[in-house]
Amino acid sequence: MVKFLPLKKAVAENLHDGDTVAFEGFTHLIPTAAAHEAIRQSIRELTLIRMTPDLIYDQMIGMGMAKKIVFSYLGNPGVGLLRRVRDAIENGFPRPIEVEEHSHAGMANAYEAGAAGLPCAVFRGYRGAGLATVNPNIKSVSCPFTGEVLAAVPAIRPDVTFIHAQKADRKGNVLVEGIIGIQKEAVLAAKRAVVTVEEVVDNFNDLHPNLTVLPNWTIAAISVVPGGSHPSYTHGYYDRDNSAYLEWDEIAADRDRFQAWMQKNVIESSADDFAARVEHLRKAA
Amino acid sequence: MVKFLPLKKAVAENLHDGDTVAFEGFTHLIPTAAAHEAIRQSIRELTLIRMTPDLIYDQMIGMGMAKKIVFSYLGNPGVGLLRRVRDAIENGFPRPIEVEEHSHAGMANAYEAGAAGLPCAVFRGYRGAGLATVNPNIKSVSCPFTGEVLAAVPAIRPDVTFIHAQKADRKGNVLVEGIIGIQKEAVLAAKRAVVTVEEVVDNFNDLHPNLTVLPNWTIAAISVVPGGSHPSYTHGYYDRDNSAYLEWDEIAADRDRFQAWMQKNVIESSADDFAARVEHLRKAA
Amino acid sequence: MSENDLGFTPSEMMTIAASRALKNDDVCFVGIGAPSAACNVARLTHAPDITLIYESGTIGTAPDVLPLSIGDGELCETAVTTVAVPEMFRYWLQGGRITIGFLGAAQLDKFGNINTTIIGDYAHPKTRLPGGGGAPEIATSSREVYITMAQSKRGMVEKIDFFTSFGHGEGGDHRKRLGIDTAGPTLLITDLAVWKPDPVTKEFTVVSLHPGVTREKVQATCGWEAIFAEALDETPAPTELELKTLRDLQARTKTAHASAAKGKAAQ
Amino acid sequence: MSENDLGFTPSEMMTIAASRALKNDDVCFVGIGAPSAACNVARLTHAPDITLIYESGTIGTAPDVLPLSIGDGELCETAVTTVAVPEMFRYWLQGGRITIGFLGAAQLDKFGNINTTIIGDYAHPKTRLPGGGGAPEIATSSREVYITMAQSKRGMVEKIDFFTSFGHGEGGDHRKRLGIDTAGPTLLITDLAVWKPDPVTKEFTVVSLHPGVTREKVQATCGWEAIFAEALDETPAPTELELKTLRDLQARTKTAHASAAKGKAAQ
Repeated sequence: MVKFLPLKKAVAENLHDGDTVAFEGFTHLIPTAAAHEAIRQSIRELTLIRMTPDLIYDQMIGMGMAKKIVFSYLGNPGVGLLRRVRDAIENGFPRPIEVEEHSHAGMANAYEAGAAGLPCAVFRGYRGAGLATVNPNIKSVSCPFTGEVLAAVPAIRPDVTFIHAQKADRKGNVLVEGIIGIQKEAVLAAKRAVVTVEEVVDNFNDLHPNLTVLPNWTIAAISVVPGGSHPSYTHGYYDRDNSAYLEWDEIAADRDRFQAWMQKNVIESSADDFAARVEHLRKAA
Repeated sequence: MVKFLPLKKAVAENLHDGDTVAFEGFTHLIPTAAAHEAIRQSIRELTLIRMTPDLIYDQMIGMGMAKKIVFSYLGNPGVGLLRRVRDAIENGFPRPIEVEEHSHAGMANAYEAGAAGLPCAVFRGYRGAGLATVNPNIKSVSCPFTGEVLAAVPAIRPDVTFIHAQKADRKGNVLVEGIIGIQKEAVLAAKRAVVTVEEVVDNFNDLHPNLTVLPNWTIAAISVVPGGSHPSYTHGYYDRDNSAYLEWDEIAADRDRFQAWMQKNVIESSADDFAARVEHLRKAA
Repeated sequence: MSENDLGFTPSEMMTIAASRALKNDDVCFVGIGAPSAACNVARLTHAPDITLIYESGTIGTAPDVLPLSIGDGELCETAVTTVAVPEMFRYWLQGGRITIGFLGAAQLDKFGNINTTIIGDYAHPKTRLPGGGGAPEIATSSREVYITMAQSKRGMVEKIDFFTSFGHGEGGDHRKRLGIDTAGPTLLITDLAVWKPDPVTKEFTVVSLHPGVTREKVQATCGWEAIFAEALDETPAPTELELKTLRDLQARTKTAHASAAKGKAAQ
Repeated sequence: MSENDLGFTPSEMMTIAASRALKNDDVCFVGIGAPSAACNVARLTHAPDITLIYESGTIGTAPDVLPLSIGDGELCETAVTTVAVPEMFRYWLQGGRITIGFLGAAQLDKFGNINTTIIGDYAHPKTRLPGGGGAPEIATSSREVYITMAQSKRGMVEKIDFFTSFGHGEGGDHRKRLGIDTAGPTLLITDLAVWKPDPVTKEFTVVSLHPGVTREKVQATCGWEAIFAEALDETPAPTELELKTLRDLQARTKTAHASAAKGKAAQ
C-alpha cells in the first residue's frame, strides 16, 4: 500500500544499485526532482529505460550512474542532441554504456505488454529498419491465421518506475492528465512505482470517471514536490522552461561546465528547490 | 467524413444484407434504436458480433436476421438467459444460427487488435478452457523470448459498428463517457461506424483533454436519437430501465408474445419513440 | 429461502461467510453471476478499503446498492476510475493485479472446474446457458479463486458438461502442467458449508459446517461423495452487524431497483 | 537563410511548397524533426480541417504557435483529444488511419531511405544522433510519406550510414517484397526543389524547381546524381497570404517561446 514519504526517503527505499529503472514522461511531466534525488544518492550500475531520455538521463549518464540505456529517441526535444550521452556512447566517458535501441512503437508496445503482464509485445513494426539488425531483442512471430510476420519485443518490466503527476488524494490515488504519455503503463509494468506530485487534495470525488487515475495500491510511494518536473512542465500548473533546454545544450557540451552545474544545481540542492524554479512559469491566474 | 443523418437513412446507407456488424455497448449505452431500425429495414444474413448480446440480439435473432453470432456472454444482464437466442441455438427457430464463442478477454483483445490494425490478438487466455477445443478461431503462438505459449484469436473487423454515445459536437466529433466498454475499439476496428447520440452541442472546447472522443473522420454517420439506448442507460441522461429487462424475460419466453411485442414496439414504432420511453428514467435536475 | 430458527437464512449465511474470507487489502474481481453481495458486505464491515473491480471497467467501486448488472451506473459513479474493457482484461486481470477472482457456477465439480456454458453437448446443447464472460481468464489470472453457490445435486456434479473455467482440472498439479501459475480455487462457500481443496489432491473438502447443518444434509445436496475434514469446524453464525449490513444493503437495493418500475407504472 | 531577391527565403519556399501538398482531409502524423510549420501553414490557409497528430498523443491539434517539442502543452490544449502513447502507435498509426507521415532527415538517399540514428558504424559511431523515435513505423504504416529537408551534400547522400526508416530500399518493388503495403515516400520537398519517385525505379526525380533555382544548384547540393523530369515545372512562388501566414506563425512562436526566458531574466 502506498506511503507518503519525503522524496529522499522514497528514493532510498525504492531505488537500489543495479536496478532497472524507468523515469518516464513524454516531454510533459518529466520526473526531474526524482532523478536529481537519485543522483544525490549516487545510485550506481543502473539500467535506464525511457522512450525519450532527455536532460535527466543526460545528467545521470554524465554522472556515471548507468551501465545500460534502453530508449527510442535520444534527443534534447526541440534543441538537438544529448551531449553527455553522446560522450558516453562515442568516447566511453565517464564510462562506456551499453545501448538497447528501439522505435517509439517498439517501446510503447513493450511497456504496454509489461503493464498487461505479457512476456512480449507483438506489433507491425521495424520492417526494413536497421534496428532490427542491430538489436537482438527484436524478433518476430507469425500470425497463426494469416501468416503475416509481426515484430516481437520483450515486455518492459522495470524494478522501479518514477513519474511526476498533477496530484494525489489523501488516500494516495494519483491523477495524471494532459499529455499522459506512457506513464500509466510504466507504473503498471514496474514492480514498484514512485510518484512525485504537485499537491495533495482531499479527494477526487469531482473528477470525471474516465480520467487517468492510478489507484493507491498500484503505487509504492508518493512525494509532494511542487515544481518537480522542471524544466519540463505540468499541465495546469506551470509551463515548460524552454530556455532551460536551450541552456542545457551549452552546459552539457563541456565536461567541466557540466560537473560544475551538477554540483551547484543538483548535489548541493534539494527537492525543495524546485518550487522556486517554476515560479516564473506559472500562468497568471 | 461524417454525415448527420436521420437514423433510417444512416442505417440504410451503412448496413447491408450479409454484413458483419457489431452493435456494441457494455451494459451501458446499448444502441437499441439503431438495432430496431435495422429490424424495421429487415436486413438479412447478418453476422452479429458483440461481447454481451442482450435484448437487441435476442430480438434480431428472434426475427431471423442473423446467420451467425460471435459473442462472449449470452445473457440478459441481471436477469438470466436470452430466450430467443436459445430457441435459435437449441431448436433452430426461426432459423439455425452458427455460433462462435469466446471469453470476454478473447473478444476484448480481438476488438483491440482490430482497432490496432493487427491480424490477430495475442494474450494469456483460454488455458484449460473448453472453448479452446470447440472454437477453431482460438489458436496459439509462442513468445520468441520465453517460449511461453499464448492464445491468439483473429482480430475483429466489422463491416459496420453501431454505438450510442452521449453527444456530438457540430463538427461530428463524438464523446463517450462513463462505462466506455469496448466502444472506441469497436468503432476503430470497423470499416464504417454509425453513432446515435442524445444531443448535439456547439463544441467540445470545455472538455477535459483525456476523455474518450472519437474524431469526426473516424465516423460515417451520426443520428440524433434521444433515449436511443433504452432500456439500457446513458450516463448523465437517464437511468437503466431495470423493469424492462425483467419484462423481456417473459416476452421472449413465448414465440407469439415475442412477435406481437416486436410488431407493436419495433415494426410499428420509430426512432422518435425512444425519447418518451426514457422520460421517467431521467434524474430530477 | 426462509429463516431458520437461528434467525438467518442459509443464503445469508453463505453471503456472510464469503464476505469474511475477503481481506482489507484484497483486489477482488467480481465476475458475472458472482455474489457481489459478499464483496460489498465485506467492504461495509471489516474490509472498508477492499478494492472491488467489475469487468465493465469500474475499479475500486463502492456502490450504495447492489448492481443489477455488472455495468450499472452507480458502479462507475462511485469508482476510483473507470477504464475501457480491453484495458480491464489486459492491464488489470491479465496483469496479475487481482488477488481474488470471485465466481459463481451453474455446474461445479469437486476440483473447482465450472460450467456456465451449456447443459448437454456443445454442438447440440440441451440448454444454452450464458457462457463464460470473463470467467475463463478470471479463473487463471487471479491469484486465487473463490466460488460461491447454493448446494444442489444438479449444480454440484461428478462431471461437468463443459469446462467454462478451469479449476484444478483432474486435481493434483494439473494447473501447473497447463502452465497456469496461479493458485486457482482455494475456497468454496455454499449455503451449507465452507470447503477448501485438499493440499495434494485438490479435491474440495468440507472444513466447516454452517450452524445447524449436518453432514447428511451436505451430502444430500452434493452430486459427488463429499469428503469432510477431520477437524470439522462450525462456521460462526452471522453477527448482528453482519446481518444488519447485508439486510440493509438488500433493502436499499430493492428500493432503488423498484423505483424505475414505479416511475413507469405512474405514467 | 536570407531572403532572395524574390522576397522570400529558400526555407520559406520549402515550408510553403510542403504545405501545399497537404489536403483538407489529410490525417497527418508529424514526426520528430519534421517541419510542423508546413502542416500548420496548410491548416491556416487551404486546409482548415486537416488533422494534425503529434506522437505525444495529441489528435487534431491546432496550436496558435509552433511547438518547440512534440509534447508542448498547447498541442494538448487545442487537440480534439489526447490519448496515451501506446494507443497513438497502436490504434492511430498502426491502425492505418494516417494518410501522410511527415518526416525530416539527417541523411537521405535517392530512394527515400532515412538515417537519423548514427554517423559511422552503429557499434562505434562517429556521431550518435537522436535515433528514430516514431519514424520506423511512420515510414511503413502511413499511407504515404512526405519528406522535407534543406539540400546539402552531407544530407543527401549516395549511401546512408543506417536505415532508421525504410523508404523504397533499393528501389523498385523492394517495399512490397518486405511485406510493406503502404506507398512510402511519394514526395520530397527541399529548399530548392520538389522531387517525386519514378513510378518504376522509385528513384527521386526533380519535378519542379523553386523560383530562381537552377539544375546546377540542385546538383551541387545533392550527393547523388540528380535526375530531372522531362517536363520540369517551376514551383509557384509563395503567395502573399502564404508568406504572411508563415511569418505571422513564426513571429507568434518566437514571442511565445521567448516569454519563459524573459520571465526568468526578470527574476
